[in-house]
Amino acid sequence: MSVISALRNETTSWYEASARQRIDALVDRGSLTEFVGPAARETSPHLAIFGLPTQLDDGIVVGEAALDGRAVLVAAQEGRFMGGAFGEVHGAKLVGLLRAARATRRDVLICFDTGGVRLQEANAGELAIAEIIRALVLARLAGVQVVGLIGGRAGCYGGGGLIAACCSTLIVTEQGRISVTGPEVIETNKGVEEFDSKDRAFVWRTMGGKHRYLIGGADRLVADSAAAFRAAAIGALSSPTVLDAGTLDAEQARLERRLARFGTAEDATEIWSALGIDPVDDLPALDESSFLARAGGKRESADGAR
Amino acid sequence: MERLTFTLAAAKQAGGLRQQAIIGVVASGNLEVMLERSAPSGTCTFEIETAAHGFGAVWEAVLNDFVARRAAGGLRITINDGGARPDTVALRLAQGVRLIEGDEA
Amino acid sequence: MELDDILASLFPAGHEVRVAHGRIAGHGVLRDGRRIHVVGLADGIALGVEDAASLAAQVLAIARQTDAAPILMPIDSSSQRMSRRDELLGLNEYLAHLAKSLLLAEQAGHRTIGLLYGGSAAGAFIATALATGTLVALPGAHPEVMDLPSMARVTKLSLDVLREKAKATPVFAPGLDNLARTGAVHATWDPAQPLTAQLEALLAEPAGDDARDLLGQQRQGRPKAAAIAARVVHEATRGG
Amino acid sequence: MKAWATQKATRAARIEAGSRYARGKAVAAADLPRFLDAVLRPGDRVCLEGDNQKQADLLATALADVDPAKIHDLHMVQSGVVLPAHLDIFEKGIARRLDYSYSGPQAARIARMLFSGQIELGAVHTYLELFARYFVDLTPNVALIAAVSADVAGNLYTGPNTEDTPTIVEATSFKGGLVIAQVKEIVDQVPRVDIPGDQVHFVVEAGKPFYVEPLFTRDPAAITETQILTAMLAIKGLYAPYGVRRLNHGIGFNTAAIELLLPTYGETLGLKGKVCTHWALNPHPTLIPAIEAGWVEQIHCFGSEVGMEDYIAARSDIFFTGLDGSLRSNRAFCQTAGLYACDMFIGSTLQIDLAGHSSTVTASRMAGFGGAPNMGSDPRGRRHSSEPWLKAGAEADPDTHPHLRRGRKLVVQIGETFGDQNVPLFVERLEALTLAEKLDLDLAPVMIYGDDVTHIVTEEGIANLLLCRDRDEREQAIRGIAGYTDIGRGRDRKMVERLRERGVIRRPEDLGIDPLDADRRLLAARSIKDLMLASGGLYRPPSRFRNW
Repeated sequence: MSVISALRNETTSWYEASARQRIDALVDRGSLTEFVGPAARETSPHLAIFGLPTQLDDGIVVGEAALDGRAVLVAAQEGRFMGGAFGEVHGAKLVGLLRAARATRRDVLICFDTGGVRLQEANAGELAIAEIIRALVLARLAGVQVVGLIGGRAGCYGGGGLIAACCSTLIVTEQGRISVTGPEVIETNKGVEEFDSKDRAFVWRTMGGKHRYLIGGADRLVADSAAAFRAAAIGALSSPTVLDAGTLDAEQARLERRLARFGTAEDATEIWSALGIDPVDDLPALDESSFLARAGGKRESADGAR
Repeated sequence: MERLTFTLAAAKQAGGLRQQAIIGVVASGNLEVMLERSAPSGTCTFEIETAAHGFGAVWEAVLNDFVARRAAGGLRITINDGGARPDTVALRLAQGVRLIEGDEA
Repeated sequence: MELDDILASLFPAGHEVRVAHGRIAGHGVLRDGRRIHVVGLADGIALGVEDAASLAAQVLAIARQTDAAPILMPIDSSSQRMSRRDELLGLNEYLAHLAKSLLLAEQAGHRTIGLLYGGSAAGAFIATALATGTLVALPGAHPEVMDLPSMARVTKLSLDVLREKAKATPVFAPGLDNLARTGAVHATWDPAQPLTAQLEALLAEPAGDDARDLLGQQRQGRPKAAAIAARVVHEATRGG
Repeated sequence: MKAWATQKATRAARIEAGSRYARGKAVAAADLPRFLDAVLRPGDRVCLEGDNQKQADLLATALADVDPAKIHDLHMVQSGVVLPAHLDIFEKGIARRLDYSYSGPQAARIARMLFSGQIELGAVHTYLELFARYFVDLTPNVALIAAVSADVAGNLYTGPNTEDTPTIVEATSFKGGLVIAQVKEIVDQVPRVDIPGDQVHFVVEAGKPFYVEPLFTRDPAAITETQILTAMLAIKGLYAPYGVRRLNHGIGFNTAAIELLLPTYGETLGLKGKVCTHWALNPHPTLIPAIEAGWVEQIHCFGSEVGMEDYIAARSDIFFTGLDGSLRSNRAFCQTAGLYACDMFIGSTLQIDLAGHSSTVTASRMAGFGGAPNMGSDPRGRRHSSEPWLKAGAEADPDTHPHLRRGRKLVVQIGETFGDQNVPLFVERLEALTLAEKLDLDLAPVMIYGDDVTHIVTEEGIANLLLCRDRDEREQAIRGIAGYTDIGRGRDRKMVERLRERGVIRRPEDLGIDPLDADRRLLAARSIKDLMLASGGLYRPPSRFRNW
C-alpha cells in the first residue's frame, strides 16, 4: 500500500476534485469550519416536487478558514450536483457568507462550478444571484477582496458568470469556462450555424480560460492543480484591489476599448492575432508556462479595472 | 424518490476520533454518504433516499456485507443516492469509514 | 401600459426621455421639481455587449453627479443577447459591469428604482431590474427566468406536467406573481392611479438593506432563503 | 464450346461502359450516378468498403442514389454497416441480401430492418471469417473502396488507414471483379503504394478525406474507481502470474484503465519488460504513457486512430510504418496475429450467462461482431508453445501428458457487475437467444463462447474457469464474482467459499489488493490533455475529446 501511495500522482486536479476536496486543498490544512454544514440537513425543499434527490449541503460548502495564516471566508460549489446550479438554499448560503464578509471585513474565496440558475427553482435561484451580486459588491465597496476560482467541470455559466465578473480577481485554468449563455442554449435558440456546441475546441476557444485570460476577462491563469490555485489565491490577496468610482470608470474604458479593438472578430483566433500573438493556432495546446510566455506583454489585462 | 431505513447489528465499533465524515456527491450513478457518530453502540443505522425505485433487497445485501466487513458500530449513516450501482455504494461506504477513522481535523 | 403613457403618468410636469435602439435615456421631473434620471430598456430588446456598455456609461455619469437624484430604470427586455459574438467578447463582464455601476450609483446617493413594465429574463434581468435597490412592476409585466418549453426540454417533463407543478409552487414558473412571491418585486403599482404619486410615496420610504429574502419568506415564495442566509451570518460572526 | 473467361469478358465490358464517364481511370464525382449505372449489374455481389473505422462515404452515398429500376437485388458483402447510406440502399430496393460483420452505430435500425424483412441476411461474420469467404464463396464482382490519394495509373495511397483495402482488392481484382476507389485527390506521385495501380480500374476524386471514426479513443477522465479496481485485479491476478507478453485489448474503459496503470501500478509490481511487450492492437491513445515509459516493444494495428498519426510516425520502432513515415495497418493480418500469435485477449461485453457465453446483442439492437470473436477464441489447432499458453493448458487439463497437452489461449472477460443504467452484466438467459428466435437464425449471435472463456474479472474478483471441473463449478464460479446482481445473490455461498479456497475465485483481498487503493490518482494520465502532453504534443485529439 505504501508503494502504491508513493506512485500516485499526488497533484490534486482541480477539474476532478469535489467541492470539499478543493477547499481542503486550497486553505491551510484542517482550518475549515463549515457553516450550515451537511449535518444541519438544510436541503432543497423544491427538488422533491420533481422527484429529484437532494444533497445534504445543497451543492455548496461555505465556511471560514485560514489561507497562509490569514482568516478568510470560503465557498465552493459542487459542479456535479445539479450542475452546481443556484437554488434557494445554495444561493442563500453564499448570500449569507458575503453579508458576513462585509460585516467582519474578511476576504472571500469563491470556487465557482456552476451552470447558472437551477431550473427547478428558477425564480429563487435568479433572485439569489441578484442578492449575491449586491452583497458581493457592497462587501467590495467596504474594502473586502473577493477572489473567484474557476476550473471545474461545469464552468461558470449564467448568473455565475456575472457574479464572477464582480469579483476583485479571477483565477482560471484553461479548462475553466466563463460565459453567460451556454453553448447548447445558444445552439438551441439560434441554430448550429451560430454556435456548434459539439465542436469542443470551438467552445473552449470562445469561452475557455485561456481566451478569457487573453482579453482581460480573468487575471491569473494557472495549471489544473489545487496547489497552483492556492498559490495564486495567496498572491491575489497580497495585492489587493479597490472598488470605487475610478475602478468602474476604468472598467468602462477597458470594455469599450475591447469593443473597438475586437468587435468585428469572427473567431477567438482573430482576437489573439490582433493582440499581436504569433502564432495562434497552437495556443490551446500549449501548457501553461509556454502559453504565458507567448502571451506575456500582449494580452489585455484588467489591472484592477474590475 | 424512495426512502429506505435499516438498523443493523454492527459488532465492530467504528474507530477514530472524527465526529462526522461525508464523501461522494449526488449525481447520476453516484451518491453521498454522511457518517455521524450518533447511533447506539453495536448498531449501525441507515437512512437512504434513492432515485432508483425497487432496489430494497439489493441495498439490504450491500449494507449487510458492509457491517460484516467494516467497523461501523455506533454510526448513523445518511445516504442520498442518484442511482448508484451497488459497487459504487459499497466503495463509498468503505471510503466513509476510512474517513471517519481519521484524526479529528 | 405603453412606455409613453407610463412616462406621462410618472412625469406630468414633463420629461426629456428618448428611446433609441431599445435603450431608454433622459430625465423627468416630479411635482415637487425633483429631478429623476431615467435609464432603461424598451421594446423587448435582448441585452448585448453594446447595450450594456452604453447603459453603464450613463449610470456612471449619473453616479459622478452629486445631486443625489434617483435613477428610475424602466425595463422591457428579453434575455441577454444569445450569440457567439457576445460571448466571445465576454458578455458576462458587460452585464456585471452594468450591475456594479447601478450599485455604485446607489452607494453614491442615487436611489435606484427598477420599473418592470414588460418582459425580462435571465442575465438581462439580473443586470438591470434585479440590480436596483427597489423593484416595482406594472400589471402585465411578464418576467420569465426560464421559459417552460426550455424547462420541459431540460427536465424531460411535459408542459402539462410542468404547468400542474407550477400550481403547487411559485418557485420555478414564469410570471410576475410567482416572482413577486419570491420577494423580487417590492410592489405592483396601480396603473389606474397616477404613477407619479406612487413613485413619490416610494421615494418617501427609507431605503433599507436588501430585504428581498425576508419578503419572500413572508409571501411564502422562498421558505428557507432568509433563515439560511441569517444563520450563515450568525455562524460567521459569532467568533468575533 | 464452353467459355472459360466470362468473368474477364464481363469486366472488360464494365470497364468499357464506365470509361464513357472517365478520363483514363479518373471519374468526376459529379458523374458518379451515371457511372455506377453503367458499371453495375442487377444481382452483383458488391463490397462497399467500410468497417468500424474508415468509410468509402462518397461511394456509399452515390450507390444509394442509383436508380433502383436499373440497379437492384445487389448482394452486399462488407465489413461494416455503419453509415445511414449503407441501409438506405436496402430501403430503396437497390440491394437485397447482406453478409456483414459489424453494425455498431446502426445497431437499432438494422435490427428493425431485419425484423421487417427489408434485408435478406446471409450471415453475421467475424472480420476474418468474412475476409476468408471473399476468397471462397463471397467474392465481390465490384469493390467500392477508399484511399487517401491516387496517381493517374491508379496506384493508391491509403495512409495510416489501410485496414481492409488490400484484402478486398486481392479478392476482387484477381477474380475478374471491378475495383473503384474514392480518393481525396489525384496526385503526380503517391507517397507510397499501398495498392498497385494494375489492380484498380477507376478512381473518383472526392475532394475531401474519407470519413474515419475515432472509435478507439477512451477519455481517461471517464474511468471510474471500480474500473481501476478491475484493472488492478487483472494486472496482478492474470498478467503477472501468466507472464502475458503478447496480447490484444478490447476498447472498453476497463482495458483503458489497465493501459494507464501499467506505468504506475504495473511498475510497483516489477512487471515492466515481463508483460505487455508485444501487441495486436489499434493505436490506443491510452497506451501512450506505457509506450513512453518503455513498456512496449512493438504493436501491429488493424487500423489507425484519429489524432495518433504524428505520434505513430515519430515512434517507428514501435509501429509498422511505410516509406512515407506513416502507419501501415492491415486488418486481416492483425486479426490473424490476434488469433494465432497472442496469448491473451481481454475485453468487455454486455451480457454473460451462467455458462460464460457472452453477447453484445440486445433484443432490439444488432451490433454485429467485428473482430472480438477472432481475438476472443482459442484457435484449437496446432500452435507453437508459450509460457502463458502452457500454464493455462495445464490448469485446464492437469492429467494429460504435458507433451501431448494442448495449451490454452487466455480469453478474459472484464467488467463491472452492473453496467450503465444499473443493467446487470450477468443474466440467466442471453437476449441474443431471443433475437435468434425472432429472426429464425440457426445460431444465436454469441460474441464469445463460454468454452473459450478462461477468466472473468469483476470488482468482486477473478473467476478462473480453467480450474472448474464441471458445469456446477463453472456456474458457481461465475455467480461468485457476480456481486449483487440477481445471479450473484443466487450463489451457493458454501460452494463459492470452497472454490475460493481452491483459487478458482480470487477476491481482491486474496490478491493483496485493498479496494480503497483503487484511486484515479493511480492513472498515468487522467485526461486527454495528459495524454497529449505525455506524447510530447504529437498526439492531436479530435475536437470532440477536448476541453481546452
